[in-house]
Amino acid sequence: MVRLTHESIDFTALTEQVRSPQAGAVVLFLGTVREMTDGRRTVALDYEAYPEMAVAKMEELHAEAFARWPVTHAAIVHRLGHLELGDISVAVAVSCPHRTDAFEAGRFLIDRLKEVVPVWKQENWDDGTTEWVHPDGGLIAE
Amino acid sequence: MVRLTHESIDFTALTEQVRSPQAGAVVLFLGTVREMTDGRRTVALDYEAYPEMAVAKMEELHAEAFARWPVTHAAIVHRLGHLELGDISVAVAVSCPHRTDAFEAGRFLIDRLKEVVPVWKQENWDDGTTEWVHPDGGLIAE
Amino acid sequence: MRISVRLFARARDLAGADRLDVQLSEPATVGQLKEQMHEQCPPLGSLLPQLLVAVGTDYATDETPLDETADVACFPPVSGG
Amino acid sequence: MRISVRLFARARDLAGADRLDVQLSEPATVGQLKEQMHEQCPPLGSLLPQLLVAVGTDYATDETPLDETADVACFPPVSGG
Repeated sequence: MVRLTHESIDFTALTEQVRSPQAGAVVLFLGTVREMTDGRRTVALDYEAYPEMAVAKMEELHAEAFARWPVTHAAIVHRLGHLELGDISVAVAVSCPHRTDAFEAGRFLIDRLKEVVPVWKQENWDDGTTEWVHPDGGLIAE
Repeated sequence: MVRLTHESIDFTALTEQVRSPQAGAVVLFLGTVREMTDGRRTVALDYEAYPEMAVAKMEELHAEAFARWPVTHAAIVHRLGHLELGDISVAVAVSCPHRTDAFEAGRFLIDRLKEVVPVWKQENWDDGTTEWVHPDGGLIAE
Repeated sequence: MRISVRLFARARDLAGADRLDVQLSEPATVGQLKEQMHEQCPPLGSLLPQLLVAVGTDYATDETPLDETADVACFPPVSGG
Repeated sequence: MRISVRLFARARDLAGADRLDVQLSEPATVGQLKEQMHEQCPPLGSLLPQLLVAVGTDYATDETPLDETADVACFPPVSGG
């Protein structure tokens, strides 16, 4: 299951979706809005996506996880819109028979999501300025 | 926070405990009772602990995670008693500023827990027999 | 042919619009599209070296051919998660 | 001295009791304790090569010294998680 949403991410429901008596291990990753980045204070983040392509890329990653690891269930949700400090921006849940696979598949999904899924975040700094975030934590010069 | 419990593990509450605006990444690991092991069918597991030592070892691992990674919060809960298929036997939740650390610290905590925390599980096979589980998935010959 | 390019994030902000209509002589590639976009919309220049182009839901290279039916989008490196 | 050893999991099942009281002459080590336990309780023999001993809340080796006040526990390799 992959999904974009403008609502709060319900990580409990997401985790329940992947639990199974066939799986002995569940790994859940949550990305949350962090206050401090390189000494600067964020008050909020705005996320936007190219939705059709973002969903297509998330589907590809989902399928690739099943192809590479013995995954029982996997779910990926990315939130869009205006997020406050501490809000969950992305959630990845994976279940596998064994934990090594669950950790590897979960790590793969969030790492690749950040590389290929067309979603962008804009920082809202505490001085009132906004700035598009560059991957690897850098910022695109205004 | 580390804890042994005979009740169901509330992974939602555990995850909420580690979330923080100082952390951009949360990793939750759940160990759940798996039906099939090497072709044999489990109907339930019974867990027992040496409780004083188990808590002491969990506290040591908790402290070691903070010493080795920039951990914001961490929580470890192990359930004891009779568990049915799909029940959560163990939960580890870790938050860190960045996801690499959260994955590594979470992995460390569950791996080391399985090596050093004095908890034992007994299989209840579907043929009515019971058997203590040996680490590495083997069984101690009866 | 005329291609209506969807713009996202900073590419949209620089262009001041969420689409840019580009005229190209056929046959055309993504590389030619990017040159034409820069000519029509000079503010995109600062982003050009990093600008990504998708055709359909796949990332394209400068050599990827374009036709009039293609869904084309331009955007900076992704930063989700 | 007399040491009351707590037993867990299969060690308890084999002994048929959750404690085993062991008499040792001082000074004594964990290695001597294990020998004495085997002598008093032969069914533990099948587990002896794997048997772990904790003194207080720490794992002990055969060389770890014992005194009368020690909290001692014996159990098979752990299998939680």
